[in-house]
Formats: sequence, C-alpha cells, structure tokens
Amino acid sequence: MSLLEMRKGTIHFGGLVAVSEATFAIEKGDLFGLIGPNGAGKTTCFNMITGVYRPTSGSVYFKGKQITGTPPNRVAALGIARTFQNIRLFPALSVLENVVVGGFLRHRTGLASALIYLPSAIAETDRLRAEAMDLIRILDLEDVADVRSADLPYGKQRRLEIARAMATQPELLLLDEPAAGMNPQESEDLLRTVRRLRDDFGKTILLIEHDMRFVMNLCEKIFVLDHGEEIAFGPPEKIRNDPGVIQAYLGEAV
Amino acid sequence: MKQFRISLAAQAAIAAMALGLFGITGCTGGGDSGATGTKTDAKTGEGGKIKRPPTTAPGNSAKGDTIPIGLVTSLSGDNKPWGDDCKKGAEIAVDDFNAAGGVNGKKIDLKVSDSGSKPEVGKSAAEKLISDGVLGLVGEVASGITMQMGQAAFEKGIPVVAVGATRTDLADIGNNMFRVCYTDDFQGPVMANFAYTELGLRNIAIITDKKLPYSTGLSDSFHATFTKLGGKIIDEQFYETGNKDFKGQLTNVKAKNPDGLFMSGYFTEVGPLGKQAREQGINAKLLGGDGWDSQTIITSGKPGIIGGYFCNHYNDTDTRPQVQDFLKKWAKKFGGKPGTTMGALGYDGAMITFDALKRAKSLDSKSLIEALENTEKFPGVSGDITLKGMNGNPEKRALVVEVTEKGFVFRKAYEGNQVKK
Amino acid sequence: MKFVLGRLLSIAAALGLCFAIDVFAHSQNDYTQRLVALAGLYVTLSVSLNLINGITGQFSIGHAAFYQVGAYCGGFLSVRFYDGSPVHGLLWLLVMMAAGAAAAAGAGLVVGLPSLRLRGDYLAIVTMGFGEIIRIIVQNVDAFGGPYGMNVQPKFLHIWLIWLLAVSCIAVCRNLVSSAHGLQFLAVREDEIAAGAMGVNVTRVKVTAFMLGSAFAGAAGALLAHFEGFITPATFAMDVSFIILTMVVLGGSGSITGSVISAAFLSYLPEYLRGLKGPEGGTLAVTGASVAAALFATIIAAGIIRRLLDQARGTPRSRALGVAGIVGATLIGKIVIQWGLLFIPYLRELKIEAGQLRMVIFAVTLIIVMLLRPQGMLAHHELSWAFIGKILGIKAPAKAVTPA
Amino acid sequence: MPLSLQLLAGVDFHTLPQQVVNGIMLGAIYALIALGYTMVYGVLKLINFAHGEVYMLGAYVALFASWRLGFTPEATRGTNLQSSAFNLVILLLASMAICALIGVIIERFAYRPMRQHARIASLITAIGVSMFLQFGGALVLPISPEPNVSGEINPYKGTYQASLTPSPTALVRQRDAAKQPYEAAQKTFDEYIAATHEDRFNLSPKGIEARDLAQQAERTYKDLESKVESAGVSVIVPKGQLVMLVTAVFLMLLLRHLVMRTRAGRAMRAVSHDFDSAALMGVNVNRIVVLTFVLGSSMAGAGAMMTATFLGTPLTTFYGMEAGVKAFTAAVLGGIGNIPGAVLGGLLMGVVEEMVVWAGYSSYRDAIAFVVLILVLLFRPGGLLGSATMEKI
Repeated sequence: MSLLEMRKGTIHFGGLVAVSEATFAIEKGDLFGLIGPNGAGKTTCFNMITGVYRPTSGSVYFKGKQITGTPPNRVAALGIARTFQNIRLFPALSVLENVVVGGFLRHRTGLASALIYLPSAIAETDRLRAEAMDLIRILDLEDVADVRSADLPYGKQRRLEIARAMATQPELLLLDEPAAGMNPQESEDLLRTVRRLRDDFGKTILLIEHDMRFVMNLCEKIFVLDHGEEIAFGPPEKIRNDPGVIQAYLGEAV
Repeated sequence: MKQFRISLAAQAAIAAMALGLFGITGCTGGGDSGATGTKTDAKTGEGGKIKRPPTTAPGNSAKGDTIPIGLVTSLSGDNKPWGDDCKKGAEIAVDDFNAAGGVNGKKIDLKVSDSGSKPEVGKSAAEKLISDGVLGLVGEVASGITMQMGQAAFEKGIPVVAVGATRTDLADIGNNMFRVCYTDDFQGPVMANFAYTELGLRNIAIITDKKLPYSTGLSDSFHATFTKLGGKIIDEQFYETGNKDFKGQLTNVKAKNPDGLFMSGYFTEVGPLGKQAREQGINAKLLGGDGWDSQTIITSGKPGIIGGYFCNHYNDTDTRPQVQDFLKKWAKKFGGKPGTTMGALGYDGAMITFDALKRAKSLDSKSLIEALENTEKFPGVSGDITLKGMNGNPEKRALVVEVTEKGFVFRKAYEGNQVKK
Repeated sequence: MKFVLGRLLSIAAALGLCFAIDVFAHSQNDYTQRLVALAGLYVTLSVSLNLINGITGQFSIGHAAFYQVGAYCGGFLSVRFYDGSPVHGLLWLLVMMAAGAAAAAGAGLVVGLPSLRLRGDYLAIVTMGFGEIIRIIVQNVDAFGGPYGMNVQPKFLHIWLIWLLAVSCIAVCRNLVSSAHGLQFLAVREDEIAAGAMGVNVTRVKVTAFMLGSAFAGAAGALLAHFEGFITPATFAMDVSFIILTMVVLGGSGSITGSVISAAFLSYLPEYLRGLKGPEGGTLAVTGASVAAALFATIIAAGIIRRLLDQARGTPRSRALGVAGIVGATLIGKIVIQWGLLFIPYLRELKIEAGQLRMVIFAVTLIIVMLLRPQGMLAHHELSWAFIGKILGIKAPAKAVTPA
Repeated sequence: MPLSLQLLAGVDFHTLPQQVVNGIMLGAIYALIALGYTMVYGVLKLINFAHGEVYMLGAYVALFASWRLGFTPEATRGTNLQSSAFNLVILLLASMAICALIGVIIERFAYRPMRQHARIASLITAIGVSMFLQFGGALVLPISPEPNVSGEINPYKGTYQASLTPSPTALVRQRDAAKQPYEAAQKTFDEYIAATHEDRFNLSPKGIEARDLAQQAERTYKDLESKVESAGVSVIVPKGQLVMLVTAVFLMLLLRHLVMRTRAGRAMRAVSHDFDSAALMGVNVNRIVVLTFVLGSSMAGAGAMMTATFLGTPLTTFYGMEAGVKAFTAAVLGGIGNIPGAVLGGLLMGVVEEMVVWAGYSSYRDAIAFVVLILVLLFRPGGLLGSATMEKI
C-alpha cells in the first residue's frame, strides 16, 4: 500500500483546467519530486492533497484511506504537513512560538484548563516548548529562537517553515519550493537537511522545486507536470533525458 | 471532534463555577452582601394614585454664599436643539431671580452638565452635579434620560424638576420627582378628544417613532383614548429617528384611507412626514404632540404640514403677560424667539425650583422637596403650575395649536380636569 | 503544593485588589463610584473584545450586541423570577451573570459562524449589522419594555464584583495567551491558512474566541443591568461598540494591558472633560488642569509640526518650505474662516463654551493619538516589568517567553 | 396589540407597484452614497467611516447655498418665492464641490499619514474624524431653528401619477356623482359658521350637527375615491423625487464612464487592483487617491443635496449617520470595491426595505437591510457582484 496516492486528481477553476487526471503514488520513505514549468499545477496538487482545494474529480488516498476534500487541519492531523511557496509564517510570533503551534496537534489538555491555568496546562505548554526547541536545534535556528519570525532573513524563514511542519510530526512532508531564493551554499545546506529528515527521521518527502540541480541531486522519483497534465515520471536520469520535459522547459522552438 | 464539544460545554461550566467560587469567598470576606439598592417600582404607577416612595437620604445643603442648583440637559447629540433651548431658558430664569435679589441675598449658581442625549451619560452628569453639592436638579428634556437621573437623585435625596419629560411613570420613582410639563397620558387624550370631538375624525392611522419611548408612549395613550371615545385606529406604522424617506409607510397608510393621521414623533421626522404625506396624495388631517414644537416644521413640512394640529405647552401668540415678558427677555439675551418649547419649559423648571427655595424652611434638599411639593398656582410661562398633592405631575392646561404658513396659531385650550381619558 | 499556594496567593491578591477598589469607591461620592464601576465594565468589555479582535484577529465591531444580550437576559430573568426565587442576594446576581454570559455566548456562536466564511471588513459589517438587529428586536419586544427600557429589580452596588469580573477576564485572557492554546488563537490571527495547515482547527478557534469574548461581555451586561437598575436599547447603540473597539485599538490591538489602560482612560476622559471650564472663574485646580491641557495640546501640535517637517525631508530649504507652508496654510485657513463668517452670518454670532467641547476634544484626542502612534499605546506589547525595563533601557534576562 | 404582529397584516397587492417604485427611489440615494464607500474601499481598502459625515456636511452646504440664493427661513415663510432648475444646479454643484474638498482634506490629514500602518488604525482614525465632525459640527453649524433647505427652492412641485390599470368607469361615475353633495355639505357648514360666528373648535351642539353632516358627506366621497383608487393600480411619483432619481442615475453613469473610459479611471482601477504595483508602474498613487476621494465625496455631496432638498429633513450633525450605515451596508452587499455592485446593492436594499414596510413590518425596516446582508454574505461571501478573492497559496 502506497503512503499517498493521487488518482486522476483533476481540478478546474472556472473554465481553466489547473490539473488534469494527475495520477501518482508515493511510497513510504520516498524522496519524491514534483516539477514542471510555472503554472503547471504543482502547487495546486499540493492544495488538493492538503485539502485547501477539493478536486473537481478524482481522489486522494493516504495510507489507503480516502482523504479527498478533508479539511486542511484534519489532513495535518492525519500526518501530512506542508510548507508554502510564498512563505506563510506567523509573522508576529517568535520562532519558538511558530514551532509550538505546529506541535499543538499533540497537545493533550483542554482549553478550560488553559483558561484557568492549571498545572497540567502549564506542564503541557512547557513540554511542547521543549519539543519545539529540539526541532529548532535540528534546523539550526537555536540562536534566533526568540526573534519575531518576520525579522528573520529569508533563508532562515524557509528553514523555520520546515521546522514548523516537522513539529506536527508528519509521516509525509510536502515542501513547496524550499530552496527558492537561496544562494548555492544555503541550498546545499538545505539539501543535506532534507535528506537527513528522510534518513534520520524516516519522513517521506514530496517536494516541488524549480532548481533542477537541487531536484536531480535530491529526489529519487520525479513527476513532471505541464499545463496540468503528466508528461513524464521516473528517476532523475530518465527525466533529464526525456524529450517531452526538455521541450516543456525550453519551449516549442527547440 | 466529539471530545471538543464536550470540552466547550465544560469550559462554560467551569468558567461559571470558577466565578461562583470567587464570588462566594468574596461574599464571606467582603461582608457587604445583599442588595443595597432601594426599591423603586415604576410599574405600579396608575396616574399617580399610589403613594410615591419617599426618599430617605439626607440630600445636600447650601454651605457657601451661593446656592448651587444643577441643570442636566442635552448639549450634544440628537436632542441638542431642545437641550440648548432649555439651557437658555434656565439662564434667563437665573438672571431674573438673581436680579430680584435671590434668596435673602444669596444668589443662584447654576451648574450645567451635558447628558449627551444619552441616558447613562445623563445619569453620570446627575451624579457629578450631586457630588458637587447641588440642592436640586433641573432637567432633562427627554424622558429616558430623566428616568436615569431620577433614580440617581432619589437615592441621594435630591429633588428633580423635569423639564420636557412627559413619560407617564416618571414621577413614580419617588417623592423627589416633579415636572413642569404635562404627561403623555394627558396630551395623548387631549389630542384624541380634539380629533374626535372638535374635528369629528373617526378613522385614524398612527405613525410612531419606534426608537423613541416618548413617541411609543404618546401613540399608546392616544390609541387608548381615541378607541374609548368610539373612534377607530385603522393602521399603525413605524419608523426610526434618523429615517428620511417615509414613502413606504405612507403608501400603506393611504391604502387604508384614514381621515386623520397621528404622528407622535419629533419634528425632525414629522416635518418630512407631512411633506411626503401630501406628495403621496394623503389628505387626512395631521395630528401630533409637543414633539412637533419647532418652527422648522413649517419649512420642512410645507405644504403637507400646514393645517396640522398638535398639543403644546404654550404658544407665542398667547397674551398672558408671563409669555410676552419671557419672549422679550429671550429676544434681549439671545435674539429672536426660542426655537422650541423647551425654552419656556426650561425657564419654568428653573424658576419653580428657585421659587421653592424662597419658601423653603432652610437651604437644603429636604426642605426644597417639601417646598416644591407645596407649590400652588405658580405662574409659569407655560401656564399655572400646581404641584401640591399631584404626586409630581402638575395639572396643567394643554394648548392645541394649528400649524399655519406664518407660525403656530392657538386653537383650543384644555384644562387638566376637562379631558376624558 | 507550590502551585496551590501560588494560586491561592494570586486569587487572594485579585480579591484584595477588587475589594480595595470597592472600599476606595465607596469612600468617594456616588459619582466617583459610578465612574469606577463603569470603568470596570468597560475594562471587561474591551479586554473581551481584544480576545476576539486583537488576539484572534476577527474584526468584530458589534461588541455592544453581546453586552446587550447579557443585560437583557439578566434583567429579564430578574424581573420575572427574582420574587419568589429561592436564591437571593449575591448568589442570584452570580446566577444572572452566568445566564447573561451563557446567552451572550450563544449569540457569540451565532455571530461566530459567519466568521468562518467571512474575513476582514465583511465580517465587520456583519457583526455591526448583528448589533443593530438585536437592538431593533429588543425595541420591538414588549416584554423587554420596547424602547421604554426595563426596570431591573433588585439593584446591586457591588463594585468589587464588577472589578472581579474584569480581573477574571484579564486573567483568562492572559492565561490563554501564555499557554500553548493561546498560540493557536494568535496563529489564526497571523495566518489562517498556515494555521489550518499546521493542524489548527480554525473553525473551533474562531468560534471559541467569539463565544468566550461575548460571554464576558454578557456577564458585564448582566452586571450593568443590576447596577443601573434600568436598561434601554439606547444604552447599547452602535457608538458603544465603536467606543469599545477604539479602546482596544488605542491600547494596542492584541495587548491585554493596553486594553485595560485605554478602557480606563477612555471611560474617564469624557467625564474628566465634563469639568472643563474656561480660564475665568475657575478654581485653582481647574485653571491648573486647563494649563496642563493647553501644554499637552502644544506638545502634540509640536509633534505634528515636527512630523510635517520630517515629511518635508531633510534639506534646510525644504524645511523652510515646510514652515512657510504651515504659515501659509494657517493664513489661508484664517482667510477662509473670515470669508466663511461673512458668507454665513450665523457664524458671526457664534459662542462656544468650554463644556460643549467635551466630545470634540475626545474625538480630537482619538485622532491625534492614532496619528502619532498608529499601533496603539502599547502596540502589541504588554505592560510587564520586562517591558518597562526595556523602555528604561534595562535589559531583561533572556528567556524564551510567549507574550505574557 | 400592534398590527405589525399579525402576520402579513398590511399586505395589499394594489400598492405593490407603488412600493417597488418607492424602493427604487430610496435605493438610488443609498446607491449614490454607497459609491463613495466602494470607491475609497476599492482603492485604499479603507472603510471611510467619515463618509456619512461628508454627506452631512454636503447637506449643510446645500442649506447655506440656498440661504445665499435668498431662500432664507424669513424669506420663505408665508411667501412664494419663484425658483428654477438653475438654483438646484447651483446647490448641487456647491455641495459636490465642497464635499470633494472636505473629502480631500480628510484624506490628506487623517488617512494619508496612516496609510502604511495597520488598517484598523486608519479605521479608528476614521471613527475619530466622524465623531469630530458630528460633535464639532454641532458647535458651529446651525441645528435649530430651521436648519433645513426650504421646499420653496424646489421648482418641481406636485406629482406624476401613472395609471397602470384604469379603474372601472362605473365606480368613477359613482364617485363623481358623490362630489356634488360633498361640496354642497361643505358649503352649508361654511355658511353656518359665517352666519353664527361660532368658533370652529368650540361648536355648539347645533354646529357639531352641521359639521358632522359635512363630514359624513366628505367621508362618503373619500371612501368612493379610495375605492376608485384601489380598483385600479397606479403609481405616484413626486416630481422632485423623479428629478432626484434621474440625477442619481445620470451621476452614476457619469462615474462609470469616468472610471471605465478615461485614463485617470484606468489608473484608478490599476491602483485598486494592486496599490504597490501601480505605484511601481509609474502611476501617481497619491493623485489617484485624491481623485477617488474627490469623486466619492462629490457623489455623497450630490446625494446629500438631493435628500436635503427633496425630502425636507431638518439638518443636525447626525444627519449622515443613518444614511452612512445604510449606504455602507449597500456597498458591502453589492461587493465592496465594485461600482456596479454598489448601485445594485443600494437599489436592492431600498426595494427590500419597502417590501418589509409593505408587508406590514415597518418597525423592522431598519433591521432588514442587515438580515439581507448577512444572508447574502453567507452564500456569496464577496457580496453580490464582488468575487471573494481567493488567496493564492
């Protein structure tokens, strides 16, 4: 049984077909890349999986269970976490607080106990904070733990998004252009971090990326979308030489 | 999900319990539990037949060489036109009284406070004046605000002389409450009698300002008397203060074909109502209460409002010396004529208080209440006012005046005891 | 054990504070008592609106509606059932508070539901409209006295209870914000979509915020009804909602202490201005206050001029131009006013008294404070020892804290 | 108790067309004011709470202008001054111009400094400005006596009556037949008064008898007249209000032309679409914002001048409150930021309000706007014509 399966996922916005019958399966432990030119429908795929959009037709299965149209917070609770193409942190919250929000799914005391500040609520908050600190350390954000996330430099904001997503303790991590806007050094660091997440923490990773070098170096399986339709699927070597992909990226003229 | 629902309910319960626990500990710790408020029940008011609760608080007394009297009035907000006139009227009264020597040489110090046309702000204003040591309060022009003032003053034993508050149950708050205007359950019946007997109207539609306690009260009392007399109320429509377009309500009224239309609101809406009624082809006689009283109604309501009748406290064309004298003083001090009837009532409210001070045994609130209670045939601008044995509501004549192009013309006077209710 | 002790201490401190306020108020005249009581109610209202607006980011401008629901629920039950009920005195008042809170929470639920689909200004107008709908319904229900209002029996004058509610409201909000739960609320304010993707149940958070916030407003309403002994629909008009909203924003949206301070300030300011007098005939205190007010106005004016100069950016020449511009504008303004006076004969005879300036000064203060400090007095900070230290330049020991 | 409580007590189908017409006339003014809200919102994403006060000031400008034209309270009392459409145009232009100026001043001093700050801060400033104009205005503007534009300045008096279905001739004939006895009875009574010199308001029993006879005849006649009217369906439109409607429609079309067809309009739409990008593309954003305030405020001025002149409500500085709230609701209902939406929202609200009155629930008239608003927003969160902008994720 695949960890995540997209079966003929199709989505229309008005008359526009954003994604048409996308079908792919991600196995546990995969480093799965989703690529394609701008506007190919990659982020829309993410949104279908995480329940932001409901597919017009087709379905999504997670661990064999259909999750089509499940609201985003339920999807997150099931074990799928994501980052965003345009960074969406909680700007006024500190780095630590951002991560604590991610960890809240595993919070065990009720709201009432928080309102009257019972010891259990305090302990629970402390526990989440400690857990968040661990993740912050892993993503190397320790020195900025108390900084407002809006004040972080760009690269660190990207890393913080990953930390926050990791805090939900997902089985599947969706990364939307994690290396966008990074310099080669930063992107190199990120590549190592992402690989570590899979190797050391056993996360399955689905990522969208424009940086071909990054994708080809990192991913083991690559799914290529163009104009909402699948044009290729396979390991990096295959994709690199696929004429359809080359044409999609470089245009008709070639 | 299910757990969440339970927890929400639990939250509410726990929060309530927590407050409860706090409260109980507080009770034993604080020691001042139980109601300290005084019983005032306005619902028992039945034309003032029931003895009003006497105020027991000591009140204030005059210490300095002036006598502080408070005036609460609407200097800002919706009621500003009335509030301003009331203040001006009261100022004339102060000038008059002080010029005549005051009380044994002691002059009146009129302290004015703004109610902002809001009941709770009016109450704050009253409390402020009371804490500043005023012997008595004059005001307000609106019933809702006077109600709140009255409650505050009752607890402190301070008399209140209401100026334009016609709400019926107002004086039931306690024996500290007086007024210089008639009540809604007088002017409603006056207009009902006038409409039924003098104008011979039988089918009347009512338009009420649902936002105004004054308007709903007046409509109710008119409704009751008119049906008792044998007339029929064939339609009742509502609007709210601030509305400008009444064509919808008037279309409904017109379909019922009434011979009279009773509009119980303030002039701000009644003017356009009259104008638009004519435009909608309604030829019924227009009738109303003292809320019409502003010259503005003629320019804003022309031509529909011309020929309408309303009940008023006094009239410019009245030949009584007090009226002409008052108008002269007004013209001298402020120029022109008072825009609304509150000028005269403000004068009367203040003057009757000062007059009572003269008769009071000593200069304190308690004696002032007593003296006010014993007022007999005080010759006010708006008529002779007797408060003795009236439970605060003077038996006072009401005038029915007609709106003409040139102004309001006196038509018929109703004495307090000649109106069938 | 340490916890229990600490908690008991803080409860005792809260109670002590409330009783201190009560004792102080009762030692003063009725007017001051009333101001203290109303300030307490406004503190509750603004802190509870801050929970909805500032902390959860739901733009609600109809808070008076919940206040009204609570007041009429409590008031109505008292009128109907107090005589002959087995519960009396303080306990009854507490029951009424609970009832008012429950009714308002129900109303909060009703308003909270549209908030799931609506954002920003759309939600704002819906909450405002809800307030108006409630007011008009109450106005049309005869059992509530319609526009006449309702006499509420019995009356209570427990100022300590009013403040206890305020303190409880503050405590609940503070507890919420300093726990992990509160971070969810803040996360919803910051970014709903990201919060959803992190597993935050946005629906639940929003509805909870509305219910909790309105429950406190409702309890405050029930207290108001029994404190005043008389309620009318006019007490809960739209401008009351605006004032509460103003308190929240002026204090700094999201800052609990900010809401408290500005609620106290704004509920006192118009009453302070009541005593406003012209220089002649005033007592020493009044004259002093006028001078202080004039000084304050001068400082503010200086601030504005400085701001204008800053905008004229840098060079001495542009600064000179800026000054010339201000002078020119003043002259033109003077001419326009003079011309206006000629044009409108009415204005020539105009006399304005200081007392009438009350609400104008209030409005001007509001504008000036917002222009000079748009993020509110405390912005998103809390007035804590650490914050005061920061202002004074003392560095607080580094600690990973949530805004508490 | 109140008739309004009886379900659909007031429903009377022959007044329905009249009520729809009433609603459209009411709605046109809402629409005109709503345009100001919607334009400012479209460009600045700011709810201009002071818009209602700009409207109020516009009404005062019309008042002062009318005084200036000689229609002072003293001059109009009792006499019939001759007015012409020219006077109305002067009032209209004065209101629009001064309102535009006021709008620009408010923008410059209260909103522009706030632009880079949180929107809620601008909102509070707007509330502050609104309160300042209400309370400050009350100090300097006339409130009573007679602060209303005299009806004499309106040359369009009288009404147009359009008969949709004619009344049966038999009934008409019956009514015409009753007219003669009615007039005769009136005459008899008048003659009686003239002969006896009795006070009409203190009649002797004999006089009452005479008056009752006259009134009996009058009632018979009026009942017949009413029957004639309710047998046919007709619509009455006061001339003045027709002028108001036509002007409002004209101004709305003009505005639409300005926004859709001119360079400045295009720039305005660009700014509305994306403030920062428009600035980067070389659009003078400040100028466009000023232009927006000029247009929006002058629409409020026009609406104010017309309501002040044709509806006759005395002015207070709270004149704009109700109109402001209603118009704002209309703007949101139509989809705030959307110009045709504001017009649609305004008209819809006007008609719905009159429908509620028609159904006999006039005491709920002011609530219905919000009920409709909430219902519409629940199903179309962006308003009727607005699209709920889907956030790009």
